[in-house]
Amino acid sequence: MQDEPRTDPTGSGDVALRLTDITKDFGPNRVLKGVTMDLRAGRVTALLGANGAGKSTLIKILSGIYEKQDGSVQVAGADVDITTPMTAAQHGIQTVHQRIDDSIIPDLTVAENLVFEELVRGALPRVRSLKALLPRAREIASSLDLGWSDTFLLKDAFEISIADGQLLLLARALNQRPKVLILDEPTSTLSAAEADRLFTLVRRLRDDGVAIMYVTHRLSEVRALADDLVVLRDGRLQQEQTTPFDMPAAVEAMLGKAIQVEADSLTEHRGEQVALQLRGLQLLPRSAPLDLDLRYGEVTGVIGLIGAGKTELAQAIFGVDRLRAGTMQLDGTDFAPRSTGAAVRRGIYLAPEDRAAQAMLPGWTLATTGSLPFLSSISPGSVINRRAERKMAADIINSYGVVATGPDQEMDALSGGNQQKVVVARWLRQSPRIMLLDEPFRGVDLGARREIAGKAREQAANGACIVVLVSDVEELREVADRVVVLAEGQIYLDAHASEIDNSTIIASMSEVA
Amino acid sequence: ACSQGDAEGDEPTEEGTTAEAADSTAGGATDEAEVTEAAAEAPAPFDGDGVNIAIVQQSGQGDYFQQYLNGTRQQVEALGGELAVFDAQGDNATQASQLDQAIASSPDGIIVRHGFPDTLCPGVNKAIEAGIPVIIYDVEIQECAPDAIQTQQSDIEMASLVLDQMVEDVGSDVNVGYVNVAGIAPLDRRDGVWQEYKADNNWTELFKTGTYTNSSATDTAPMVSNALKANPDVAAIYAPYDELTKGTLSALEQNPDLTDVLVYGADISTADIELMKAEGSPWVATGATDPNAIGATVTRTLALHMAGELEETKVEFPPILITADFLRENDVNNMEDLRAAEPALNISDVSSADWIPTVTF
Amino acid sequence: MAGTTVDTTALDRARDVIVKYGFIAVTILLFIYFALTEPAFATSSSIFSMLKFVSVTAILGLGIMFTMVVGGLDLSIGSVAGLAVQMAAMTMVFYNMTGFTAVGVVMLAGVLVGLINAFLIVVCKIPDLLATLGMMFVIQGAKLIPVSGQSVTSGMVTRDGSEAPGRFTEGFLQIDRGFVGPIPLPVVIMLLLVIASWFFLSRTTWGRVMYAIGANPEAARLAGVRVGFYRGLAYVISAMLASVGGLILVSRIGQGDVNAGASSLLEAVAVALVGRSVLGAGKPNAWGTLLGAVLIAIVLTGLTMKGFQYYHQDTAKGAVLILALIFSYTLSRKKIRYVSAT
Amino acid sequence: MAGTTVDTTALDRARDVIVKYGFIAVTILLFIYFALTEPAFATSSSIFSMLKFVSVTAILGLGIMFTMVVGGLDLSIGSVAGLAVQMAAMTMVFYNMTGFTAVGVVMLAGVLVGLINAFLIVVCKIPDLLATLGMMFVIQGAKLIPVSGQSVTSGMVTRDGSEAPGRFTEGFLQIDRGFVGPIPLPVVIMLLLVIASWFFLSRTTWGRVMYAIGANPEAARLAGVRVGFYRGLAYVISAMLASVGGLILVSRIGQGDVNAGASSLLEAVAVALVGRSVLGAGKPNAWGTLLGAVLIAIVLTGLTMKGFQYYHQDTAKGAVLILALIFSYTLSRKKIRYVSAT
Ligand SMILES: Nc1ncnc2c1ncn2[C@@H]1O[C@H](COP(=O)(O)OP(=O)(O)OP(=O)(O)O)[C@@H](O)[C@H]1O
Ligand SMILES: Nc1ncnc2c1ncn2[C@@H]1O[C@H](COP(=O)(O)OP(=O)(O)OP(=O)(O)O)[C@@H](O)[C@H]1O
Ligand SMILES: [Mg+2]
Ligand SMILES: [Mg+2]
Repeated sequence: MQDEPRTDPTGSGDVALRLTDITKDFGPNRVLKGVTMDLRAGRVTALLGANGAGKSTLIKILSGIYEKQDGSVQVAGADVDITTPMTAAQHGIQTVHQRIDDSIIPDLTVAENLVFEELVRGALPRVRSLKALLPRAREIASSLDLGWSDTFLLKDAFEISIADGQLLLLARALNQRPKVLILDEPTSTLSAAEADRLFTLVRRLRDDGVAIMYVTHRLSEVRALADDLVVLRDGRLQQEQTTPFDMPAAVEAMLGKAIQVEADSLTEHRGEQVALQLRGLQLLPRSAPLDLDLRYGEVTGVIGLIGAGKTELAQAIFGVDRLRAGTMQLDGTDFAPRSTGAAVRRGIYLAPEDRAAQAMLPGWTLATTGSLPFLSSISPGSVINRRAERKMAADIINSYGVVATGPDQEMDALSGGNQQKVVVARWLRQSPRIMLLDEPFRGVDLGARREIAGKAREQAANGACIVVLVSDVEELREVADRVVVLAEGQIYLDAHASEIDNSTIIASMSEVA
Repeated sequence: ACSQGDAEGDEPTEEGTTAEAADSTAGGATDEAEVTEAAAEAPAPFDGDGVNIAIVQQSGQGDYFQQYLNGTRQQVEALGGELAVFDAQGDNATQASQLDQAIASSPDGIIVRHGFPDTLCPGVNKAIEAGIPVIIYDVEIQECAPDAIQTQQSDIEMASLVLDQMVEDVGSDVNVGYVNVAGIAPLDRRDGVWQEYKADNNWTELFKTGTYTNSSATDTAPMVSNALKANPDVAAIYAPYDELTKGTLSALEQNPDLTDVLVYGADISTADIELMKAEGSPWVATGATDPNAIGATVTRTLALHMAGELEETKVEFPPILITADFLRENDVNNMEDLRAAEPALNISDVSSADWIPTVTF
Repeated sequence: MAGTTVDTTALDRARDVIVKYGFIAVTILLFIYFALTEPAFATSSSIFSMLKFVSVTAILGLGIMFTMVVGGLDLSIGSVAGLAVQMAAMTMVFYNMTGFTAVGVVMLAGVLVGLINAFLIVVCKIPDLLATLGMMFVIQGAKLIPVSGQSVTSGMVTRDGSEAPGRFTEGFLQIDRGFVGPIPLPVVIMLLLVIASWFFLSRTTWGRVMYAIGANPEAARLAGVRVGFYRGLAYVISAMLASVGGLILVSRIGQGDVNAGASSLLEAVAVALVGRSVLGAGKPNAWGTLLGAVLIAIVLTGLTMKGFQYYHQDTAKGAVLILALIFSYTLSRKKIRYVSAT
Repeated sequence: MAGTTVDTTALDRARDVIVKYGFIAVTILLFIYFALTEPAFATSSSIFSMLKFVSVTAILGLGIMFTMVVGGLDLSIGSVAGLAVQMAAMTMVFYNMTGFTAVGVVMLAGVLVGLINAFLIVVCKIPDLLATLGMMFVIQGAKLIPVSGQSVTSGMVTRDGSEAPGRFTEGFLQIDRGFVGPIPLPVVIMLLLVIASWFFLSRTTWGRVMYAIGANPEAARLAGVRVGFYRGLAYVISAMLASVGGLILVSRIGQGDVNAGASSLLEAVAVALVGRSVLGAGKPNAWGTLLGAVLIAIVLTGLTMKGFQYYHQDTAKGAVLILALIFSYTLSRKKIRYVSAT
């Protein structure tokens, strides 16, 4: 995603979608407090907002998943009533939701996935063999230059890659000839090359006169793509801009106060002693072997695009999966964890990237979630000392500034950032030997990000080996003493943070062997 | 063990048993027969290479049916034949299918054991039309398949023997309990006798309960126990099927205060003998036949029929009365002892002929 | 759903072949083995009676398959078949109506049960397995109340002391006993239902939508599918298929039978599961279900002819099922989504 | 990802109270009703015998509960109880060993079945429900092979013509028939197992970890939990509990019984499900399971005393189950869908 100034700065400018005073409550909780905004045809409007600002809620209202409480939606000047995904589609609004797992149907073929909405809508004959669907699928695929063969179209959707899945969904949405296209963080699962392909598509659509709403947390994408920018905070529209953007103002509007973290404001630690020595590690099915030394006393920031192998690296060290190839030495002796438990016993901890799927336990409280990895330390004779458990939780709440009613509050009721603090803190406070933080800042706002980063640096200062895996340079800058750039399972750059600039990092991230 | 016509199996399956398969088992729970050699040359079709007999049974599950099958098999072997067993495991629809399958394998003779007349009539008639001799055991099929030979143990006699004993023991004008399940042919026949005795002796039936499941004894016990709690004032209980009798005994054990309630049952097996003989057992009398012997005798009836020597179209097998006292006096511990003490159980004179090697147990 | 293309190694390919054709190969080999060792096994009359025998299990299996397609499992199917037996017998024997009326009444009762299941699952949000388990108990008990637990037979004495006026009509009995050419009618019905189900599921939008719901209900909802409606529909179809199975059963038995149907449940589940694993489809499908039924029929018939007892057959059935599961889950590289009971 | 906090309105509070205490209230009301209308109902001997009869179901329910805790469901539990019945009888009757040996053999067999289940589920990755369904068939059949399908009774004649040498020992029979003070031994065993299960699950690290696996196996694994081990353990515990239930059964029957155990399965499932929904816990728990068993015992005992037939009881059982499910799923706010809103 290079900064690529748009070729045609003017859109037609007609209002394609007008939202007036949209409100939405969840129980007594007012999440959208009267949102009024326009999307104009032939323009890309970026929607920015911190966690819980209401972005997804707004999108879900527009795509007919939730019903709004109040307010009106106008498409091309006419009031419309969006109650179901069907009616949204009928009014020309198409949405590509962020998690493709939410939208792809694994048991059907790629072709059937492509025409699925047409099928549901009854636009195709109700009775049709798979072969008879192929021409239509081919047509859709070729209209986007996807270059998919018939064999590919006849594959079951569970067989194709994430990136192809993303393109599939986009193609499916575009096939509806939408007047309004909503993209919710579409690049989060794409490689640089694939993202570029997506951008090209988006621009083409814009030039065709589609109104596009583009949700992202990445300012670089906003710069590259957007014509307009709106900021949502706390359920209200905070700011509107058109190019050229005043980014600091947008960030301030997003967060309520400007947060600036300068790279050079970090006092860089330099580790001496090697904690973990990786030799000949193969991360991805076809990647070349990787050598890496992780040292005590510093924060190693591993950065790479999605699919670079960061998660694989962390999971290999933590003993989640068997190594494909390679060896590891911990403090100079061979180390080959056969289970996550074995790693934990050696003081190697991992806070995984997907909090909801990998760390949260539905219905569990702060205390029980916090104590799970270290239960045995508070359980003499395997009987849990519940007082110690609650004390542990109180300690997490106090020292990490978690906003919670107490140890017995259910995790589900915490806000995302606070959830993340808990699931990071439960590891970080247990004096790790090696702490692996995989995307610790995903979905948390800048305040929480800062606190987590601070605690991680504190542990590194105390001599721990901290590894933070991220895909965003800003995030990296906030926490890392040393930068390791990973691409396709290999290291392309390994340097002290103060010795390199962002453009070097970004350049090597998208390097392809 | 039970001699009644309906059983609930787990799933519809077919089954056949040859001697090898059954003998290849370790614990060995089957009664070995003694064979009395034939005294004369066998007529056709028994003079050739051996005959193929098929038995189409409604259920093979449980001791009674296993013994019945054992008797059938031993007698078939004594006649130099081979037995194919189709076992519907309690599923009537499966039994209909299996009767078809049996006919399709063109055996020399078919035994149909238990089941519904309406279910079996078409198949039985088809077999008879195809010239296959058929013996029916314990299905009221005469009306729709008049050419079939009908056999059954006399449930009426079985019930009467036991209930006569009950009249003798407790007399008239008393409160009684009844454990039975409706809708199962032999149990319904016994029920008919019970209703008569109840009326004749002016017994007051305080409760009727019981259930028929895969584990009737265990499942009936709590029901009887509860019924007894609500009506402790009964002199005797009639439970005309040994699984129900067992459940009743178990229920009485739960109510140790009720020491003088007498239990009248039906059927006999080694396990039943142990229960009846146990100290203080309330089970005082039962009416019974030996399933091994019945199985063998039905087979002999078929043999006579196949040889064209059978005169009757209906053959009944008489039960005997067995009391707990009799078992104790004769030190009977198992079925073998019982047969020794009461040779009539072998009913070896029923459907016999000088060319038929008779098996006794 | 992991959207990753993994390289196909030779080992993986071999495994795929096993997963795809292993089950069919096993079925064919068994058939050949039994045909060679038991002369009566492969005669046409024996094969037709085998198919006839398996028709009810296959039809019930189709019903379960439909609910599996939408990601559920209908445990009430055996009791619905039993209900059909009872209703048909009562209509003709107690109320002296025609066979046609009986068929109508039975199908209506089936639809009703299906709707109740759908209500509990879709509206009350009770997980499929548990709702249908509850319904299983309720139907099993409730159907016996009007007949005081007795099987309905012609000529039986009703509660008011009079003799039941009706009997099974000849036409009704032909459901099981009739033929189309040389083929028994239940076999024809089974094949028609298999073809119809296959066509419905893989050639029509409704079927595709149902698969979509089973594979990813959220995605289906987002694409505008009325998920609740189709899930409910699957339970109604399932109950209707169970009712058809029940009609064949009762016409085979020729009278009411309080125990009919109950024993078919686990076998039908097994058949549908086997069906999901054959051809490596990994998704419930009609031909697979038929093949599963045929395989179980071959195994059981063969074992009978070889003289095995019913308990050997239970063991064999369990082994076949576990084998199917190993094909589906252990060997297959496809991750099957599974709705757990909890 | 946003967890959702919803403030408690009056309506919600009322609903919470119903969810939490509704079941207990129903139980108590039923008890009072039956006690008032049936004088024999509330006597201490009646209550003890009620508890005694329910002890096996409750113990099997505990086993199922353990597997529910780790997110599964053990359908083989009834057949394991049946296996225990068979093994105990064979040990004492065929091999003339002591009751202690029989208990040892039974428990060993239970552990073995548990390990096989664990292997199929953890190593072969077959879903719990399907693996245990397969095992159910296999055990049901295989256990009958060594005894040719016959129940083992003392004094029976074995194949070699000799009389089986052993009999049930007096001590063994005391398992069911013994008392501790006025309390029947099976009731004591049941209560001890309930207490032990409760303590294990809610006070020890093992139990906590098992709940974690049930809540989110992936999260548990990434917290360092040996998920496979604990899932396996749940199935071993389940099979052991089933074996204990089988021991009580066989000592109650006093002989081997080929059919014992089979009918307990669905009832045990129902009990465990009811157990999950009482006290609004929303998660499987030991006291709830006991309460579920007691509720079913009250309903069945009361109905029998009132002279209802077995089919009314099936209906009542189903109704109780559906009621429990409505409490769990329809009314409870516990099951808030986890909203992912990235
Ligand atoms: N289904 C729901 N029930 C109750 N509250 C909800 C629900 N969905 C969202 N919320 C709440 O609404 C608020 C806005 O959430 P939304 O998902 O729209 O935020 P967002 O701007 O998309 O944030 P993110 O950056 O995390 O994606 C949050 O406080 C969230 O807790
Ligand atoms: N086209 C593809 N072929 C193979 N694997 C792919 C492909 N696209 C994505 N993947 C997945 O991406 C994985 C590597 O991504 P990994 O999760 O390690 O990336 P990451 O750098 O940690 O990114 P993330 O930001 O998602 O954590 C691979 O193992 C594979 O599962
Ligand atoms: Mg990652
Ligand atoms: Mg969002």
